[in-house]
Amino acid sequence: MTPKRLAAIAGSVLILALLWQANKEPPDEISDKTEIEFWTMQLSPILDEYILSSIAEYEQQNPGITVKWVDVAWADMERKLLASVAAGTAPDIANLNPQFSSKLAEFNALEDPTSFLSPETIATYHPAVWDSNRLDGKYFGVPWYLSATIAIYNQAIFEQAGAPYPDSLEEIPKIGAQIQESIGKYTYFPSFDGGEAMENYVLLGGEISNDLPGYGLSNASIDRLLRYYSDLYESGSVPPSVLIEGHQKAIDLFQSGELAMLLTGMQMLRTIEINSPQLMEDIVVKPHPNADEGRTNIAAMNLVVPKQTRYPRDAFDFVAFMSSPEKQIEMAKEVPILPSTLRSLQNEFFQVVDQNDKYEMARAFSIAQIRRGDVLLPPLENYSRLRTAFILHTHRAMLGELSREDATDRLISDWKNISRSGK
Amino acid sequence: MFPKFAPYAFLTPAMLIIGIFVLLPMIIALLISFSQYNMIEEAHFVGFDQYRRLIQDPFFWNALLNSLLYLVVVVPILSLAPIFLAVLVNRKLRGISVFRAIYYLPVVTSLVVTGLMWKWVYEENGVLNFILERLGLLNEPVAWLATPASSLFAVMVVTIWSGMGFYMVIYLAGLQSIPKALYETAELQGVSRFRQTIFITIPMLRPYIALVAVISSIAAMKVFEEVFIMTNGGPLSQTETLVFFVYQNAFIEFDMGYASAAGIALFAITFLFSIFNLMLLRDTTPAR
Amino acid sequence: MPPPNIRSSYEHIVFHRSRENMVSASRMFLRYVILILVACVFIGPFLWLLSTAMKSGSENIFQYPPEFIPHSPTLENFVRVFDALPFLTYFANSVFVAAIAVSCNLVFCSLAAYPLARMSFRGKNVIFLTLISTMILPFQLMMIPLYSIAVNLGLNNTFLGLIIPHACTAFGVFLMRQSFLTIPHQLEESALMEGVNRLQIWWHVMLPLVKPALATLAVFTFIGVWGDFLWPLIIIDDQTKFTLPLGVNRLAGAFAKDWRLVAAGAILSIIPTIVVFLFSQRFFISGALKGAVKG
Amino acid sequence: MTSISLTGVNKVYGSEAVVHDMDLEIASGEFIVFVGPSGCGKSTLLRLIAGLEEVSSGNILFDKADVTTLPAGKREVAMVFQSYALYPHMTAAQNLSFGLRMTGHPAEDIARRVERAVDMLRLEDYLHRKPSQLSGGQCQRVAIGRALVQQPKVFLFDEPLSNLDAELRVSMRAEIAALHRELDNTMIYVTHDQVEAMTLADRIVVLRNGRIEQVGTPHEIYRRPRNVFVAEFMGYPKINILQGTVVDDGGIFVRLDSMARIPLGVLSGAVEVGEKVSVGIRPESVSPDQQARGARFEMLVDFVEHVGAGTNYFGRVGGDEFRIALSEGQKHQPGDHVRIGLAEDQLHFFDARGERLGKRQTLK
Repeated sequence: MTPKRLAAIAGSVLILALLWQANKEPPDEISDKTEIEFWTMQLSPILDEYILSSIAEYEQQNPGITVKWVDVAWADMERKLLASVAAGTAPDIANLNPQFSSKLAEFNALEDPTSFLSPETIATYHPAVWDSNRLDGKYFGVPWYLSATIAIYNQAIFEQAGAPYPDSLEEIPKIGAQIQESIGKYTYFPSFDGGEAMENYVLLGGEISNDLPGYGLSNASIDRLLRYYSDLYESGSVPPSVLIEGHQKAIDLFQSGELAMLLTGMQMLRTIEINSPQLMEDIVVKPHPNADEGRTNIAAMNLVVPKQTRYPRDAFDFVAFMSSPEKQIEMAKEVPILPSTLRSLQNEFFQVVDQNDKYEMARAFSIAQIRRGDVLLPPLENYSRLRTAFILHTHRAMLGELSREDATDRLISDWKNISRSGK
Repeated sequence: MFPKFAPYAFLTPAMLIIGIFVLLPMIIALLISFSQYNMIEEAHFVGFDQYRRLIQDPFFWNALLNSLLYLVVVVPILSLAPIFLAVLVNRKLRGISVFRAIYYLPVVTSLVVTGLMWKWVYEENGVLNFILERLGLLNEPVAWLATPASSLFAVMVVTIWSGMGFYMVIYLAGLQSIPKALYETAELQGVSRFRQTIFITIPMLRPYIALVAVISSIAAMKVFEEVFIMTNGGPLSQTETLVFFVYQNAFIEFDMGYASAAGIALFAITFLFSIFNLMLLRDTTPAR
Repeated sequence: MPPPNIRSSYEHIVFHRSRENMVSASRMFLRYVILILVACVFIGPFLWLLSTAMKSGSENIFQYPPEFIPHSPTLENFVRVFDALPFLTYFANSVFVAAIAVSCNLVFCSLAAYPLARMSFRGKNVIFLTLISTMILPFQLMMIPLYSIAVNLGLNNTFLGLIIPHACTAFGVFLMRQSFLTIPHQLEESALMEGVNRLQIWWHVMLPLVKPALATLAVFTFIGVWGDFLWPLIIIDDQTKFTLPLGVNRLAGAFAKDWRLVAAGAILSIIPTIVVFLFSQRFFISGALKGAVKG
Repeated sequence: MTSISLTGVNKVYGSEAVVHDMDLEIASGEFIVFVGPSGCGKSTLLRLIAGLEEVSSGNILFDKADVTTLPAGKREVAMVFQSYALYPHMTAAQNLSFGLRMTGHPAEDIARRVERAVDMLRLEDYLHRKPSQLSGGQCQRVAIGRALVQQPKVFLFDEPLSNLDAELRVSMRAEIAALHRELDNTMIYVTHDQVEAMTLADRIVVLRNGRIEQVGTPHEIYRRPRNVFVAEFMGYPKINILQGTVVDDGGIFVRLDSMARIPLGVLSGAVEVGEKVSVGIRPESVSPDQQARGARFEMLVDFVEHVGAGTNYFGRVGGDEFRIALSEGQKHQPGDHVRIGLAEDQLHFFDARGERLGKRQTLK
């Protein structure tokens, strides 16, 4: 009898609760407490201590302001943020990648940091990275932390196959063919789930510009890029699953000893050590193959302030606090990321002490690349459509479904159409 | 004669919850399909523009075609194969409940985990290639998911695998409504078990088959997670289904109006198909 | 059509015992072989999950050819899951949410299903078709409007908000309606004649007779709530209110994706659903969707 | 003690009328039986009275009070269903008391009523069993008991015995009859079994296609059927109906197709010469050859049925089917030609529409 009754009661309670919720007054508007909601991307639980103590520190310095921290998984940030923006409950500060920030900026959803931060503060950031957060002449984000793409090689494979380490991207197919032939392993796993293909286009001499029709793609450079990818595919340097899987797969394959090299951020060393401890001995860390040729890419993580915030000034104040050189150094000591302010990039913490410490070497190469590096892919309007078309035609060329010439033409004309349709 | 308010009183809680939390969002989605809406700025009305765009969009047609292919392949298999599974476990044997649980296991497993597991099965270095090569059925490994010719079918297999147990349970219930005298007669006439299944069980289960067809076609038209986790629509859009198209446009392109129009199109197709199936279902209800 | 004999419609399903006796030993053996082969297909992929979860830290989980049996099997990864996350909190949250959602769903769905199966009233067909149609639209499209509605009702970041989309499902109403249809009318009529009211009939006569369907619905709902990821993700901000799938998702950390932990977390999250299934299997097998086809 | 009166009751499903414009008066304490073939509307009529179905038009009165719109639960009627309709998940005792408990009767009252029903129906041995553990007859007893504890004004029975085997049916029939004698309540009983109707009823209502064909005591219905339908429906073996034509052959006769004529006597102008009529005679009224009076015929026996006390012969006379029932052992074999005679005072005459013709006079 009792459990039955319980079910009936549960029902009525639910309805009552619903009515009660609906009737509840919205929280008092004129509260003297300012609460700032701060969303980060997958920093918990690793950085729990750091973030919470930073918040405590900030709250102590700024009485009257409380910071509510919400951590969202990497893969889910966009959906969750979008839903909250649509419902008008956006956080005051969000930690985003530049592509997603620029998409939000495209729809004018983000505050311009230059209206709130002092020029002195702005000057502390890496200028190239700072400038990459600009769309239509307006800024939309503050760089928080950075990473650079370095090369991690499986020495054993290269030695077995008697192959040299590549000196540029375009050498990979040749080396890959050799490795495939001699020991039947794959060499490299280019990822198509981010902007890598387009960054490589720039690395291979192309140019992407915000101001030109079709963003200034050139036939010759696209053709060169497609040749690079087709060669990779045809030479057996890359597994077929590059067509459907992303960077995570590259890491998994490398960890399984099935892949000769990995182009990735230095933080992956840690992952590799956890999943395949015995592999660490064979690992050789080098700069990105193209690092010597001039341009290298910087990957940035932003902090942005949505326009829905009621406290933009306080929000940017907190942003400045979190991305200050001091806080960035503290953070870099906790996790393998690199700071975005010039002063902290010079910090002695980044000195190499032990040439045999792979972590330290990786950090040193990254820092070197970042100091003279650039954000190769500028924010673009309709970025996701552009990316989809870019990758689709690249894949077609790789699979031989289109000739390289046709794929080049189609890619460029698609980009022209998309850039023209604009907003 | 009966108090006229009674039916409505019974329906009220359900209608409130479903009305507010399902129907209302549906209606909003319908309205959004007639507008341009990026979820950040205000929506504005554009009439049938989004639908016109759909008709001209080769990616939409590709997705529609893939979904229909899905329907055509998956629904018949999911409507018939679980019958054999149900017949197999509809016995009083030692340990049979363990087998039932094993067959049902995929149903209770989240599609995220399922997708991860099957990616591992399908890999070039994966178990499937390993087994097929050992059996001498394959000479060199196939990247099942990454090869345009096989990818959609590989995804279908996962949908079938994870749905079998669910429909098996429905058919188990159906099996229990078949008079056992039919089997006894057949047994006396020396009809083999297999033939009994074909000529007694399946015809007797016809209404259940129709029910499963309705449910599985709704599910087939809504396939998303498998694709999202295993292939992300690739290679070359070969595995992009309608819901994947909806997702892509809504959450990657922020083109909610367009995504909603595609969703409404999907809805219309599935709804008509279901009504058709339900009519079929009603006609085949046996006199019991 | 002769009126159905009530007694026989409710007798427990007896497996075909007489046929069972005729099964010879070799046939029995063959049957088990088939059962085991089929079971391999269904359980195979899980073995990888299990083996990954049980591999110790020194083992390469990505090596080829794959190692099915861990060198030194360990349960350490499961322990680590509990260390890495407030897993017990998530677990308790999930149980709480699932328990309320399941009981609400059972009550509301069977309430709504009763008149749809058994009374005639204006708008019945419209309501029924509307219900079916709500099963068709993909959630991806309804998510944003649904979230806005929930926010306006003050439900964001609350358990109630988490529960409510599962508190009454069209599928449940559909399922319960179909099972009510199989109950002989006379049972209800004889109660009506005795002056028993509709609510009492629903509770004392109808519900006890559709226990199998209720059990089926309970398990389906449980699976749905337990595994729901997208909605909790959107509606819950507060980590103390996370449910298990959100927690498991968290295990796939960006800085160090540890597949052993992911696998262990996945297994931990599957176990309760298996337990629920085994527990209710009796009902499932003897009456899942009983007569769901009628009408 | 309740009288029931139906006036102009109609029941329409969709466009199909199941009960037509029905008028019926049932006296207080009467045992009324509705009979008719399946689909005649007898069950619907019962359900209308019960309140389980809503009338499309017309009125139902209990003791002059209009109950047309009263829900079933308020009419103080109780019904026993063919399928017993026992709640499978409750014991016999719980089944008995369920309705009373739900409607908030005091416990002592419930106990008293249940006890009485248990005594009357001898249910004490299986009170704690569930319906699935009871035999059909026991189930039916519980079902009747459940009606009994309601202490209703009117008892309704919907083919309560048709799921029982023959022997049980007879004994339950007797119990129901005894129950009626004891309670003296108004009872309405639906059956398609005319033996039950004949043995139980104070009055029988014969229904066809939603209309009343005849209302009367069993004797009236059997002896003076108002039309061919009623005549054919009541009695086993079925009444013989022979087709004929009225002829003036030196007197008014019916000339049966292929057979001798039967004197029709003077019919008060109801039929005219040349009209088609039919002649009915009950199989037990047919006399075998030696005692035959009146018209004589020859019947070809097709098949013989032994029924204990007597013997039924099925065969043909001319082109018509013919049956005779004799209260003696078998005398003829299939293939035999039997000479028979029709006792003229046992004949029923019907006009071309099947309606009974006025008073018949036999020729001396």
